[in-house]
Amino acid sequence: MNYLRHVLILVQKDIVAELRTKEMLNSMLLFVLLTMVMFNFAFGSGPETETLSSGLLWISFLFAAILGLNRVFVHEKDEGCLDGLMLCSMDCSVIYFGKAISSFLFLSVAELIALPVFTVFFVRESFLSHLWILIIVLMLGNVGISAVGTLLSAISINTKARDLMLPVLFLPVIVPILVAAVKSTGLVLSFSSVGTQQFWTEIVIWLRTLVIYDIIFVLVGFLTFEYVVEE
Amino acid sequence: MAYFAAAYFAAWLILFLYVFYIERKLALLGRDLEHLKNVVKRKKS
Amino acid sequence: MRLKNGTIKRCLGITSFLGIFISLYMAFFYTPLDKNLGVVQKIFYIHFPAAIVPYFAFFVVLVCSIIYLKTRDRKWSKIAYASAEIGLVIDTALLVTGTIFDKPTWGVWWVWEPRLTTSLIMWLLYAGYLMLYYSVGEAERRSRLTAVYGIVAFISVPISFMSIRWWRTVHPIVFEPTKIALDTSMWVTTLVFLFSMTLFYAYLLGHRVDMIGLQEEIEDLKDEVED
Amino acid sequence: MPEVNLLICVDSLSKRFGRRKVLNELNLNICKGDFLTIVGPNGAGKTTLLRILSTLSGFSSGCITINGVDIKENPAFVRKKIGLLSHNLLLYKDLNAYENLRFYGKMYNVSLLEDKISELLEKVELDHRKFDVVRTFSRGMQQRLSIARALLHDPEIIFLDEPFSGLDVHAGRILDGILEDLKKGCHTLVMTTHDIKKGLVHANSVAVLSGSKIAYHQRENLPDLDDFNQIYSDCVRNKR
Repeated sequence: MNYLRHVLILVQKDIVAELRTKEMLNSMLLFVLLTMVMFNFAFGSGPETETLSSGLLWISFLFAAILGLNRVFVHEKDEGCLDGLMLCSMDCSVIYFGKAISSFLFLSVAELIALPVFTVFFVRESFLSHLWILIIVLMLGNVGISAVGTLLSAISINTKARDLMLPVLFLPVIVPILVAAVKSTGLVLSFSSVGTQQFWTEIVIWLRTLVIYDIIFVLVGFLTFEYVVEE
Repeated sequence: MAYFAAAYFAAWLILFLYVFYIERKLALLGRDLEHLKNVVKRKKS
Repeated sequence: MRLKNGTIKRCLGITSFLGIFISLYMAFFYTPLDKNLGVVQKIFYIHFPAAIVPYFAFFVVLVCSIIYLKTRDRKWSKIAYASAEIGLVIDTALLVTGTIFDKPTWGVWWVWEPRLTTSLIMWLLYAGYLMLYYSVGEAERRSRLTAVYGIVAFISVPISFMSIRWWRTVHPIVFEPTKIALDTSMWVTTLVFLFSMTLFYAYLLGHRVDMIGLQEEIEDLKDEVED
Repeated sequence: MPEVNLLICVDSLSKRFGRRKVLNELNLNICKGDFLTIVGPNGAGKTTLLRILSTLSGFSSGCITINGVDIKENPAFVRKKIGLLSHNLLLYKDLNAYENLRFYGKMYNVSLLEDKISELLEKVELDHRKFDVVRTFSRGMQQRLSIARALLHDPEIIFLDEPFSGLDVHAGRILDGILEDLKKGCHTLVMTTHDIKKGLVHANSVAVLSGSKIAYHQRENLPDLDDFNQIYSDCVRNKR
């Protein structure tokens, strides 16, 4: 119980700090929108781009996530706050979960704001009836991204290259999540052209993959985080 | 035939370049080590 | 002890080179020509072990990383790093032979099919591992961080097995080397090749670990001279 | 030395950074209620020693017990008992003074947190800036707030790493007062400094850390400033 309370205090602290500066949220949000606009210029807006749109959505989210994840430990490291956290939390994994949850929250907020814009730009058919599946996909994807991203962010903050290191480490690891998320988003966006039967069988496969990888990533982060932050 | 030759050539080229790199580096390191050992010996005496 | 160690390494070196020559001989002269692909099919004998050995090497990285984090014995992190580097080199050979293999069989250099794609991802993962290794200055911290990344990176290695299943749900035609009809002599050659490649890997591993040891010894001596 | 009061016991502690030995077979005993000042040249390992004592840094070999508890085996027990004032402020610059203290207080499970925060802010004379963001503070004010943070959970043992650096005369006087109060309150304090004069003012025990060892340790009957200066320079010269 105490454990959970500590995690929540940490998350609350991050939210208060973020709401004061809004630097992470603003930059992520602007980045997502910019990517979408750039995408439109680069690929044009014919019918063929529609099949690419689920990929676009996740690529822009992924890069926005890197932007945010790079900042996760900057504040902790700069004034040595990580030391302070180590001193006052009973367990290193409290810090891991606190950080992972707050980056999950920021990422989700940015995505939920960007999603309507994406729909207006790139989606012709209404997928309102299946929106809830898309939300689940987004959330599952975010869990994976922030679980492994927080761990790798803690690693990269300890290197000389700092924020240059994160994309190199993060992108290849996140591939399974990306594949599953793009496939299921594509299914939701084109559910009317796929038969109902086929839609459900396939979406279950992809959601299951997401869940499996989420669990693996969270577990690995939970188990190895202490080795990253200790000295 | 050309593809076959190219594949074998490329694969072995990569592997042997790597072996060459390791052997060369080991030799260089061995030389450095000898040198440093001599320096230490001289300093001590 | 040192002598014995050296002897083992020399034996490994000699046997792995002998093994590779034997398997090359077998590949060229013992196995029959493939009916459809002709001489190009012989690429397979080098391609297959080059695909399996990196998996093994990266598995060694995982195991050694875990052992390092548990025991904190620097020996293990040296082995993990050496194994990752050698795996990466062999994976490079795999990718090169793979692309050359693709051209005559499919008519294009690169197809985003599971085996190639996942090998490429593995290549990128462990290239990142090497970058991480070189961007941390202090030895203890470097061992710790690369060990954690060695564990994380391995999570993505099983996708190469999973992905064949995934992609098949989308693309029904999947290329798999093992689908090419192999008769007994072909299998024997492949296995001999795989065995000698593994020996070759072990031989390289020994040398690479020695090299790291030498580098550290030199650094130690430099410190000593400065003091 | 009366064994009953032994609080911190460091036994042949070694710490290597890569290949460099920062601390080598270091022994140190600190009794309950002591005010120990550790002086030493730059890079002698003072900060490292404090970080090790406060469980933030691991060590290569040796054994440290605090209150008889091995700190490697049970770091959580030690962490509750200690307060650390380090080079780094350990403050969040985007939070205000009150939020910073409240965050740490909650993490430490401090009871009657609001009263405690007000009391401490008064003590370090930052009452008037309670709701200002730390980023806007001057270095000295940030340092004062950091002192308040270190004392928040009433730690028995307080480690201070160069506490006087960056403080102006007024802030230095505030810190002097706080240190005196803590001493009277039977807290155990360990302070590092390279300012010998400042170090001798409060201490009842001094140590010189040089050549990766404790080169000199005297408890009670401290030498006066000139003698100690002599001892210090002897220690440093011998090890070079």
